[in-house]
Amino acid sequence: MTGAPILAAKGVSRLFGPNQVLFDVDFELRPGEVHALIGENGAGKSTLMKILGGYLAPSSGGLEVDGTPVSFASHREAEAAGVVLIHQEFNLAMPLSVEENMFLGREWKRGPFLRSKDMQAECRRLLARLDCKVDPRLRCRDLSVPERQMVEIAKALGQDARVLIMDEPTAVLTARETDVLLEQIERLRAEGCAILYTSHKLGEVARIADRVTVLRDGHRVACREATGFTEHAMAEAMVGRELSNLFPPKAVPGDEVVLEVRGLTVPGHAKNASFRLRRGEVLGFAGLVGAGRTELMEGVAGFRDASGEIDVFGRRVKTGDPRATREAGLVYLTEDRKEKGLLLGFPLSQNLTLLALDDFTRGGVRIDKKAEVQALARAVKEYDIAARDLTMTAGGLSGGNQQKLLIAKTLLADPGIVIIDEPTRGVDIGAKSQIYAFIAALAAAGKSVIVVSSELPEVIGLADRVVVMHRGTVAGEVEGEAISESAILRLAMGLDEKEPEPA
Amino acid sequence: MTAAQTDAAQTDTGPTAAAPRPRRRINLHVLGPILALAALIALGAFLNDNFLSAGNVQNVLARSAFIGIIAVGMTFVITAGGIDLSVGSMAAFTAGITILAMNAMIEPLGVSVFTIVLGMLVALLTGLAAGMVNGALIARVRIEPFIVTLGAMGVYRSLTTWLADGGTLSLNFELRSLYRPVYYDGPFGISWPILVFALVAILGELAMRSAPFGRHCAAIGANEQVARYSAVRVDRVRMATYALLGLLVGVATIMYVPRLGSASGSTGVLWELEAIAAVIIGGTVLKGGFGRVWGAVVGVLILSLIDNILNLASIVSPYLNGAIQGVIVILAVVLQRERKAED
Amino acid sequence: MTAAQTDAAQTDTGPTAAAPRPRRRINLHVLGPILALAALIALGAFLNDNFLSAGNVQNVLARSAFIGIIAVGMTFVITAGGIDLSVGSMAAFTAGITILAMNAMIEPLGVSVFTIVLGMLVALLTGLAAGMVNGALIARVRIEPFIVTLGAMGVYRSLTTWLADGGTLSLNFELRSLYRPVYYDGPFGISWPILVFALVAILGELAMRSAPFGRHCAAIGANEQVARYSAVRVDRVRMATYALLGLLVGVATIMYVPRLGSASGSTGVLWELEAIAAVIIGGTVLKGGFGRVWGAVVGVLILSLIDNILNLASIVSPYLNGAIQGVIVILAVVLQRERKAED
Amino acid sequence: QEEYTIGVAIPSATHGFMGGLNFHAREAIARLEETYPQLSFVLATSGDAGKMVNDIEDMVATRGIDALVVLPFESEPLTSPVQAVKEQGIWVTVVDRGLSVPGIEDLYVAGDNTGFGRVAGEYFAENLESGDNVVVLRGIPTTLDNERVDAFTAAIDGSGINVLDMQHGNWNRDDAFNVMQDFLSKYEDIDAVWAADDDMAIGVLEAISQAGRDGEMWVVGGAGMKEIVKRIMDGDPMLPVNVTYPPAQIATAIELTALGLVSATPVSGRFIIGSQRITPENAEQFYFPDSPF
Ligand SMILES: Nc1ncnc2c1ncn2[C@@H]1O[C@H](COP(=O)(O)OP(=O)(O)OP(=O)(O)O)[C@@H](O)[C@H]1O
Ligand SMILES: Nc1ncnc2c1ncn2[C@@H]1O[C@H](COP(=O)(O)OP(=O)(O)OP(=O)(O)O)[C@@H](O)[C@H]1O
Ligand SMILES: [Mg+2]
Ligand SMILES: [Mg+2]
Repeated sequence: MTGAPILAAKGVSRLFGPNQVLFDVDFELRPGEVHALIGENGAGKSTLMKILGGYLAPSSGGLEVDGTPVSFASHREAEAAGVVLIHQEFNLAMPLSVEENMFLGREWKRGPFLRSKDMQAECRRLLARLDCKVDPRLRCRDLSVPERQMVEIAKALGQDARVLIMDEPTAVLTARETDVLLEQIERLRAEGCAILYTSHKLGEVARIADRVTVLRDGHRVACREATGFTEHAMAEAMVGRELSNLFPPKAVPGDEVVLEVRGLTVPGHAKNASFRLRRGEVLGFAGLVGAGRTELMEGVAGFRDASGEIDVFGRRVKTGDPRATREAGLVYLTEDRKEKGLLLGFPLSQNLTLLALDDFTRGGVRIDKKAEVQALARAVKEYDIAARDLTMTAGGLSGGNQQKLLIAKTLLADPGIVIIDEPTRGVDIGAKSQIYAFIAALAAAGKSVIVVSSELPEVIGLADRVVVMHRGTVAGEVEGEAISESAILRLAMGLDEKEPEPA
Repeated sequence: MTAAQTDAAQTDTGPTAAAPRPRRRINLHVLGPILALAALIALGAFLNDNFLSAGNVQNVLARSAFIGIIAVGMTFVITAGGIDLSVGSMAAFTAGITILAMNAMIEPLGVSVFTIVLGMLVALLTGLAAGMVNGALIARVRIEPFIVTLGAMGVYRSLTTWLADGGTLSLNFELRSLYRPVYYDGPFGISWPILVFALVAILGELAMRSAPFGRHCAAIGANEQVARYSAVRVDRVRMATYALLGLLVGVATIMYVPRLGSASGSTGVLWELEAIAAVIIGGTVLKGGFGRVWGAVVGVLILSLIDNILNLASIVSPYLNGAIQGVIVILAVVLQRERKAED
Repeated sequence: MTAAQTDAAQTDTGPTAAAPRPRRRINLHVLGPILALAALIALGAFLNDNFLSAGNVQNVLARSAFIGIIAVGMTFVITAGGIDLSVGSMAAFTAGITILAMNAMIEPLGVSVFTIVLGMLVALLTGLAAGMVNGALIARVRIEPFIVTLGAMGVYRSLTTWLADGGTLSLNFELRSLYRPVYYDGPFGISWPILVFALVAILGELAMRSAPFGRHCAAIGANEQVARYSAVRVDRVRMATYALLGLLVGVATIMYVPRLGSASGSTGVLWELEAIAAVIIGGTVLKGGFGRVWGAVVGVLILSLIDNILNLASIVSPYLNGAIQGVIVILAVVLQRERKAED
Repeated sequence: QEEYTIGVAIPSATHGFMGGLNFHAREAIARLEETYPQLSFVLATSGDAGKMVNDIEDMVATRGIDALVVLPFESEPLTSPVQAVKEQGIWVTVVDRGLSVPGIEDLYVAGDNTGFGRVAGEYFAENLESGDNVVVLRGIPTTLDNERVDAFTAAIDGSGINVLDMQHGNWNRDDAFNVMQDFLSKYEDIDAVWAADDDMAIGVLEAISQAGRDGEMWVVGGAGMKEIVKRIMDGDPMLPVNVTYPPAQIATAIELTALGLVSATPVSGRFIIGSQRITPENAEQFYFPDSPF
């Protein structure tokens, strides 16, 4: 486990415009180790990783490969040196197929022609290692978010890296897929590959990491062996203060049914789903990846063609009309931040108010920009969004802060019912507890929340009642004390099938 | 480097501490078209003394008005990620219909202001209807805008030729004398087209900057999915951009008809290209997501001035006018070129 | 509602049953242009017995070749997120230069095959150079492609007019007789333009589908940033698309010059629109990211056939031809309209 | 009785003169189809030379025409294709713009472009003094525009008339309006305008009247558009004369061709319809209120 560092950063600093996000950071990565980098949202983890991967140049300081100073002019040089980065945000061309994306820029050729068959086979092989059965010919646009992440990982695995840098690879994965990924990481470690890894799921870090480096506000505050570094200690090191209980106490739901869905079918994704939501309730939705929770919720919110009955606050809402659904008081927070959630090129304030723009419009025609700025200032404070510059674009925020902005945007519309799909994707542990507090506060204020999440603890910790989906159908429901990981998993895997599945 | 670090150290107090201090650099993107316009004006004034005369300025502004009014509408269409190639032929068609309608109304209504007002109404409605047809095919039937409007371009152009029987549709002579002041006169010695153009530009700028409509257009152009998930009625807004453009074509036609009192199959040829070029010279992004109405206005003025200057200064073979135009158009945009992607 | 539910019940087994089932439906997107083409052929055959005669088929194919060859190149440009409005005038310019060069070479080289081959080389080089200028301005200087190529369109068109002194540049008559077979004859009774078109189309299809170049174009058009991060040499590929298009304009010119033996300022007018329309009718996405070379070929054939059919059945006033064309173009695309965004 | 098909290929109606030409072509066809049931016609209008060649190919390949009446979009590019038609034994009538190789056509009916420019130029030379200033609006850059302008220049040569400026108004009202506005800004003293086409003359007149300089100059257009002829008849001082270039020549050509097919009358040869000066005195006979032009 000793030996010279394969890749090291020496006194690296980085500025974006006038804002410094990394301060004189030292960091080293040895062959055959899994090194975890943890820190709050906006601490500078992605920035450091991009510098190590050659995507960004340090403002000062330098890198060393095998002890010799290098400066990567581009990520291409880094890749030539065997350093491969998996981005936090997807780096896939959506109209292209899985295979095309995996081999983009390094296609296999025979003469001038592509070896499509071989590449497809290789693609299948790499995906199979990750236990992912995506057809390489499918376009990435047609994949679900977790499937896209698997493709990204497979793409990196195919590059025979000496150093593999993974920026929150598991943020969008469920426990099962995470397990598969961690196995692969262990395999690579055994092969002598150095792995740099970030995650806000500290359990994972404790499980896999050999060493842990903690960043806080761009400073390296700790670097130590992982053994004996408890999750609790990590969280404290990151946040710099004592953390209270992660989950707030659950509110007691009322009796009034505010949302009733009967026999909703989203063609190709969910069939004949029925459930109801009461005032002040937090309803969990669990299921394996691909169970169709997202699609069902998109159907409920009007974003997909669906058939069935949806009553919002006792009024029948036309399916397939998002605006009407929103006006009835139901909003949906998407799991796909980049493609459906935020306009990355737009300023923060415009992103924040887009959904609730009507509330900022005076006389039906004039947007009150002052009010927008105030709303942003409020949201930044309330949701603790780390934006050093309020005029920046949403794309300049760190991943977790984008998620917070998205939540702020959705809740700004002051809905009676919120469906939150993957509420804490990529959010640090401190912010997570904040978001949980928001959700609980919403419920306490008489709003109703549906939480769709692939993180079982989250569903269990928040929800009064959990609906479990399996392959597009509602497999069952667990409530109150009965909510447990094993109960949910049994349903999610289809073991407690109420009706025999038709052939 | 040290200076930068000191600077950074100041903001060190905390990621969120810094007040909303707007970081504004001198932005060539924004200044580009204005600089180009200023350079052209200087060139014109240098080449010919009459260039800045009231008469010439009026001429240039008034004749810019048609394409200018259309370009304002086009800005919204392009900002929302669309395109409209049919505006030139739509203008010809609208002018034709308007002339036919006015001529037909002389019989019952006589040569009166009322006939003219009704005629204007016809122009507005025709434009609006044509725009809505485009919009419906694009937003509801979901056909590629390029194809819809290319098809519409052919349709309107040939309908106009057909209405005119291959020739020219002319407004009744007396009616024209009555209508003429709408192009040539106006209050305070400023002709109507200029005033209407200014009004449309100001309203357009307000709508783009400060109204939900402009915001929604930009959102749709930037990422239609996100707009949809933000409860923007994507189809309706998209439809509205084309309808608005159609309406503005109607407005432009109202100013155009009194000028020469006629319309033919060759009316408005290439207006679409000029309008689109003006919009893009003005800094609007062709792929959508960002629009600048005042930029389009500046773009139209740049294009008109190039013609005007080439006519006023007989420097070269007139055969080369097109080449000079082309080069100036490219130069006008060089200043606001895309930043290096690495930025 | 009940009907919908029954329907839903039937799909019960559907959504979830099979695991890694490649989700491929019968794709109207793919079939759209082919269906439209088939419908046109059926219509033509119905209207006129000679429609399917060898002579007519040869005529239509040979004349499609110019725009067809250009459309193949345009497919790559558009797939990579660009556009080129200058191809028509570039063709005129290239033809002009080629004619001047050939005429000038008669003096030293005589009326010989050698002169013609050299002339062809001039055509290729001129086209390539023109394409590279466009490409350099777009990929290196980073000016909006619409503006660069709109400017270039004006420049080449007026340079051609200027070279021709307002009139027509004509190939020496004897040289023309020697060169003429290149358009009109060919091996196995198939004329050269058809063969060259077929070859270009096949190579283009291979390059798009089975060579890295096509993938890189699509990736750049889909997401330039991603392409850059994936080690695609974005600038170089983008540059190459315009250079390739220029080269193909040169190839088209080689076929064009022997056909008419002359070039003037009005040569190739609107070719750019036709080529772009063909590309989009064929299913390529105007905003980039997805291209289909065979689609562009089908698109060109559709456009040529519309003209051909209008000529062989004088059904209506010729003034309305444009309207019919427009409607058919729109109809041809209806089948492959964008899927509902929900999909 | 033997049946014949006659193909007619003309440029599309992109400006007034071509509109008139289209009108006369369709009139003639309708009339002849009425009179001679054994005749059928194919009319194709094209927007550029290449398209015109396509149309002619189609007529030959699919309609089996017996005679072709063509007004070449441009002379050079149409020469070989028309020659190819001729070689297949099809009667060829060429209208207005001659082919670049003589002797291909059986019948040639044309207006007189040189005459068109010369007649106008002669009027200028007769009615202006030495030192007077004129501006010229040219058409779309083409060979025939060059011929007209050259003839005009030749006719005023030596008269001491000053040509201040020439710009292309593209036979288009709007373009001519803009160009004339700019001429008026640029030149204090203009005594006469040669607009070379009546569509352009309309735009020019409007620009002059806007500038309030009506009395200062007169305008000579060309081709005898009905509105202009009417104003000459009415003695408009700004429009002293006009020069004919009759769009009806296409009708003559079609009629002669038809006659040649259905009867034994020999019709081959050359018919040049000279350009005449229209004056208030003779304007009556050039006034066709029903024509669209
Ligand atoms: N392109 C950019 N322009 C301006 N500021 C940026 C840019 N990229 C990152 N930043 C800023 O740098 C800081 C660190 O961002 P970084 O993405 O490294 O955080 P992170 O630790 O990865 O957070 P997360 O856990 O949320 O992903 C943030 O304050 C962010 O706003
Ligand atoms: N049995 C299946 N076989 C193949 N594809 C499936 C199957 N079930 C679902 N899918 C597809 O897989 C994708 C997965 O959907 P998605 O992952 O968004 O569902 P989800 O339940 O919301 O999961 P998560 O929220 O964890 O991503 C969908 O596009 C769906 O069409
Ligand atoms: Mg990050
Ligand atoms: Mg989901």
